[in-house]
Amino acid sequence: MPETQTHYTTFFEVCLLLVVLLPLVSFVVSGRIPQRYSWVVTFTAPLFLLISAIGAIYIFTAVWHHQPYIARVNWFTIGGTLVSAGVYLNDIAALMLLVVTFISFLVHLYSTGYMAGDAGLTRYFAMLGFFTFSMLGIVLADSLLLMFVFWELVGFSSYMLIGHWTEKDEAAAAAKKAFLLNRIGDAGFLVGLMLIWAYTGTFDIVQLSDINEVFSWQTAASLCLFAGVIGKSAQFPLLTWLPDAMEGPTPVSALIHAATMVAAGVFLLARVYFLFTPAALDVIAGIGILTALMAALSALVQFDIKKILAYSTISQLGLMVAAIGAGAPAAAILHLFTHAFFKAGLFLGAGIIIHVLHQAQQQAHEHFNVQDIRNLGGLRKKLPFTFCAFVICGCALAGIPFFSGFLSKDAILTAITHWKGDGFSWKWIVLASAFIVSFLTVIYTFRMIWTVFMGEEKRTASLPVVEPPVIMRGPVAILAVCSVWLLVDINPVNFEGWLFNTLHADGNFHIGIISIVSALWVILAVSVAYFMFRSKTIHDDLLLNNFYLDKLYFKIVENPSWRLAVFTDYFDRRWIDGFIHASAYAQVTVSHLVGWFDRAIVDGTVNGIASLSRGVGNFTRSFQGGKIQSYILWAILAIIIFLIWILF
Amino acid sequence: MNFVTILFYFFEAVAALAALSLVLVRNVFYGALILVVCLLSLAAIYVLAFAEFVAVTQILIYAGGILVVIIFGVMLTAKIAGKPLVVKHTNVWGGTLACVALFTLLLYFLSSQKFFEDGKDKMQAADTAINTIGFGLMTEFVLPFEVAGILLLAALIGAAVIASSIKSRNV
Amino acid sequence: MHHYYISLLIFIPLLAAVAGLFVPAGAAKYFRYSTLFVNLLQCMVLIAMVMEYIPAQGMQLVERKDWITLNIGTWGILKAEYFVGIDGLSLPLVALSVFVLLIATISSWTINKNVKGYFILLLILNAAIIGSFTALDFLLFYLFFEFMLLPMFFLIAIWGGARREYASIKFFLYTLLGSIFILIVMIGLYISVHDPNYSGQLVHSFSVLNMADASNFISHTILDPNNAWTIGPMNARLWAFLLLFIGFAIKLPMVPVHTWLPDAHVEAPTPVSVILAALLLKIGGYGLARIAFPIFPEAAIHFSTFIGIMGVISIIYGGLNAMASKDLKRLIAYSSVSHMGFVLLGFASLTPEGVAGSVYQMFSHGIISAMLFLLVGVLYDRTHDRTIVNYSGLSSKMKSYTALVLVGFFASMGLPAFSGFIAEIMIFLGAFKANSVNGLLHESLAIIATLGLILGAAYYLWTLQRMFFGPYDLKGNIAHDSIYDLTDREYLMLVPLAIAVLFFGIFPQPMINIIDPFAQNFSEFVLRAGKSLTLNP
Amino acid sequence: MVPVYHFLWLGAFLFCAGLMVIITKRNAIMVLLGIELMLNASNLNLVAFNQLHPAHLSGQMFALFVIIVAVCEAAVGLAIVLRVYQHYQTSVPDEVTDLKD
Repeated sequence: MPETQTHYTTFFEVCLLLVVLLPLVSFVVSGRIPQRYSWVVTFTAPLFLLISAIGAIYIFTAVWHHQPYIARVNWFTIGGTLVSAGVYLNDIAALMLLVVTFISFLVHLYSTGYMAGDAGLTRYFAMLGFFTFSMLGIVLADSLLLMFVFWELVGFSSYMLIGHWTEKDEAAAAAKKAFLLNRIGDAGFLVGLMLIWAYTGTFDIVQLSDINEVFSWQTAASLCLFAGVIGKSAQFPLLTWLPDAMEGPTPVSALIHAATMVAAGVFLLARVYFLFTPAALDVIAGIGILTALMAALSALVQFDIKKILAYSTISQLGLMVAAIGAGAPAAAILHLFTHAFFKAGLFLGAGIIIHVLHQAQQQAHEHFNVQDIRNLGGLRKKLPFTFCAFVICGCALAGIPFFSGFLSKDAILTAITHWKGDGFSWKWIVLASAFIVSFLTVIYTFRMIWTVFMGEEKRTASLPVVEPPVIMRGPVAILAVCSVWLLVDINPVNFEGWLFNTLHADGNFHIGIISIVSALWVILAVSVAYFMFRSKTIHDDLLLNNFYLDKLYFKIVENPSWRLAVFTDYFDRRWIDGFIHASAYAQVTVSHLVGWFDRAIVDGTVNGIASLSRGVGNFTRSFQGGKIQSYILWAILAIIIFLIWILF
Repeated sequence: MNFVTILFYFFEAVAALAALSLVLVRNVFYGALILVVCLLSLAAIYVLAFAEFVAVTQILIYAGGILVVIIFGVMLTAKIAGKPLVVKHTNVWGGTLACVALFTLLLYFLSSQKFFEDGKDKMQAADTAINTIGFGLMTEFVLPFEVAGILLLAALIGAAVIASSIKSRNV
Repeated sequence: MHHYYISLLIFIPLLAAVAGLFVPAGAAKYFRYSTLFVNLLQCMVLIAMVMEYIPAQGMQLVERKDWITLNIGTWGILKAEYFVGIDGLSLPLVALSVFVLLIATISSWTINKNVKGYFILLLILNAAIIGSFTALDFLLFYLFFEFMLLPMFFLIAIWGGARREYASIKFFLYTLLGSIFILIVMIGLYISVHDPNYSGQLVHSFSVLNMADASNFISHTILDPNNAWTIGPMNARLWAFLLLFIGFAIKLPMVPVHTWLPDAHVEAPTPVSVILAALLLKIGGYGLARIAFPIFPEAAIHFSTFIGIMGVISIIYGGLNAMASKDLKRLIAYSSVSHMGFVLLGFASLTPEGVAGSVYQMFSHGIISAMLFLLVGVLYDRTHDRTIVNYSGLSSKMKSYTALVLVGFFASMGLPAFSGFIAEIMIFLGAFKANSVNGLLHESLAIIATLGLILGAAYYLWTLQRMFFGPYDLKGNIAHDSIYDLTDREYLMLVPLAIAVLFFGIFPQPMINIIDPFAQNFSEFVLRAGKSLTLNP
Repeated sequence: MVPVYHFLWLGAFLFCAGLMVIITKRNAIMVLLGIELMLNASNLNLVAFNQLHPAHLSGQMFALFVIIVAVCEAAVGLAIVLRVYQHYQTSVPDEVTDLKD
């Protein structure tokens, strides 16, 4: 591509390098700083990320609407075939680059307040930096293998950050669960890589996109890649780790488990969309909408504010995946983009609530679970700023018109409407489910905001709650501002703005009627929620426990594999070692037998001969006993024998 | 069966019985006396066999000489031990077996061999037995006789030396 | 041009061992420093050797001297040579040996019991390991192979843990059994192979290179490829391959002949565990690639599915067993079983990817397992307890240690950026591709093997959760004051390993440059030679 | 007259009896007695055979010399017995085992 070479200057490349490597530098610097100077980290890490984010803006402007930037270095050869490590920076990647660095910067900034005084501060910022680096790696990777590398590395940093508070048992368990379930998905991803390697001989995304004909096993390969997405983006059936992952620090939840990492799955789907066959896309749509529905239902009844947000994240991710399945990666990316901002804003807002209540608790020496919304209420008076930000972001999540969420959700609904075709098929169920999900989204968002901020104060009444420092409010404010419709387009009812049109070249995709229906639907949902759920809390164990998926997995996967492990251990000790021991015993027994044979028969014969000769010797010696009379006796006997012998 | 024959059988029986009791007896002193009985009956048999000189010599030397010496020996050893000299037996079964076997063999050969023509197996009295012996000793057998004498002398001196050297050693 | 690099590597430790015999046993310092000096000397020789090495050239730096030439009349001439050389298979392993032995020496600093004997045995072991990795004469290889056994036996039996006698005898018997199988095949090969350089007379050769050429087999001998004998249901060459395979598989170790490994590891002192896991296991894989596969290529093809299945069984079975282990060292020992299963799978695929991956896996597992066993040793030195459930929340007291444990564990579970990942991905790709390229392994094997990755993550993460995370607590009879973070010496041995693991995970190309020509030649040769030989069953 | 066989039978019996004494008695003097008995048994034979040919003297002469030798033997023998008794405090020949192997 000649334009690639001319368009991108050296300055651009240096910038790109800075953007990618500064988080890594942050990781190294934060990791090396001694414990007592840990306050240094709170300056360096956000600074690095700020530079990185500024660089990302420049890169975004340079790449947006231009030819993709491609650069690669040889990484290693596999059996004579070169695997390169490189950058493939197209529009989607540039957008993600921007989102990741920007939100990561905000979260860094926020964390300096949120995590102040934490014992593992350096480790926290190091892993945050490492995560950002790995995430950028996923975004930029030009080959599936390299993407897999960073795919696993974000899993690792997610593990480290979920388990950041190591002394908490739940955190350790949640971290393990997150990594394991991701790993299961990654195994699928790996199989997909094998299939692609075996049938195309390359991992390079550009080269793969140039393959026009369908290669054998392509459906299987794409579904295997999707397995990776299922793990990373918490789709059914591997969705249970994300709610547990809320044990990590809240900024981490905002960055990793809402805005970026979990969205990596959607990004991957969009990036290699050309690989997916129609059959595979149908499966993806089905799984996506199923996940969205399940998570939305579960979100309805959760009490933990972070879990509500986690389920809501899963649900939104399900929608995005369904959009990809419906053949609209642009819609999915648009939703990903808007979702990243408003969900990060919601998480950081929830983080503020948790943080200030914790601090207030410490001052008042009172202890209750500040994340449980049943303990909260009426906080709008004490936390007006947070309330405002929360409501704005919540409106975006609920898809209220004039907020970004409305537009992106509109795009998805439009995509599914287009996709369902004219005749009646199962795809109608998907569309209906999508509408139900958007209805449920409104209800649980309303329930959450209402319970936390409206009504009377409950257990927080006596606490001296104050707004957090500006370093924490700032990021939330920025995110809240980014949750309005202007982010997408000037026109608050048409999602086909600068963003969507770049990603989606067809144009004229928008259906006005969908926007209207969607707006009315949301308003209906708000009114239903206001009248029905304002004061009620629903309690449903099935939904609270997410359809008992965890228990099911414990029964059908974890427990059997544990039993199998115990069995193999037993088999090793009892049968293999048993066999070894038995053969050893047999050998010893045979040895004893042989030994006995040696002693009794062989030695016995020798000894027998010896004792015979000794007997003979003793016998003959007895003639020489110095006993004259014996001599005589024997002489006589000999004579007698001699006589008999001679004379007869 | 005349008187002489009866005597002969009698002394034969006495000698045999004495020999048997010598085998069985355990007291050395008695043994010596039994031997005297045996030797005397042998002397009698010699007489009955017309060997008067041998018989006399038998009585003189054996009964009178050797036996006396033996009895002295018995008394000397018994005196030192300070108790009657009673002996134990050894090799009883082996000895019995050997002797009975030998005796059986001898009897078998004696009975199976014919040493003499029929009728010539009777003893005859020589006319002048003692005379003849006397002449014989001084003529035909003079050298052995003298040698025997010297031997006897040497033996006696030797015996005396052996027996007496004990004291000289002890003193 | 004469090179003596390999001989230097082999004989420097031997000479040092002999010299050490004349030093009084009290001079513990002398033994420690002289062994360290020998290791450093070897490192220098190794660097010179690597500079001299030309990756594309195949077997090189060859030294060849007559060793035994014995005329045995009508039986021909017995000829064994001192024949050593390195290629893309041995160089990584020799480099690994020199590196790991250096680390093991540093780790042996704490040995206080009979220092003289220990270090002399260590030096002998050193020579034997490098000899095994470089020998090209079967007899010489066998000699070094057996030579390793005795020092190892004594190192476990004298400096080991509570059940050391049991473990050392089990180790000894297992490997001896393997050695016997190898010996049988060696004799069969010796009878069947002649040296083509001597046309007039019958010269029996032990050279592995001669054995790998089907034209060097004497007609109608037991292992003649064209007229091999039939023993029972199978061709004698198949039997011979099977025997060699079992012999090396015991060393590898492969399920179900692996049970010596956990016991030997658990009882061995830390440096010996390190050498055992990092180097001795590799002899198994090395022997397969150097001897079993090239000499019996048609058998290798015949049994490839079997080998692949055994590899997959090892991967899964080892992983499951590791999960059930209560002893940390036992867990890592079983993870070794699991990882060495990948080596089998890669070789069985006979694709360049798979073979290169297997060699890379041997190299990388050498570093990673050395690191893991050293880490266990660090903890054991402090508390003399390796029971996993007796620890909890160690991360709060031993921060640097936990960081290195994380590196080790994640490297071992094949996380990208660590060397294990490169190796395993290559093996997976090769094994999966094999069916479509040469029709040897079914794709499902590679797919099932990915379960090993999940299991690896499961047992390591569970261990991390139990031992390092959660509230700080010690059970059993562990004194709280015995817990302290890493010392400088421990850093000195762990950090180079961690750096190596990272380096070879991020920049695999230098190593792959060395391995790849070998892997290509190897897979191409075995496939071509194997398919050209007809297999009369 | 008495048949010569009687002499021979008696001689055989005495010889065997003497032999028996020699073998079984654990006393040197008794052994000497046995020897005397055996010598006498032979004498008896000599005399008996001589008397079958009264003209000859050889048998009787031999008997006489035998008696003489017996005297010597008895004298020296007893001397030895005494000496042994003095030395070993025993007259049991078995207990003098200095010549044992």
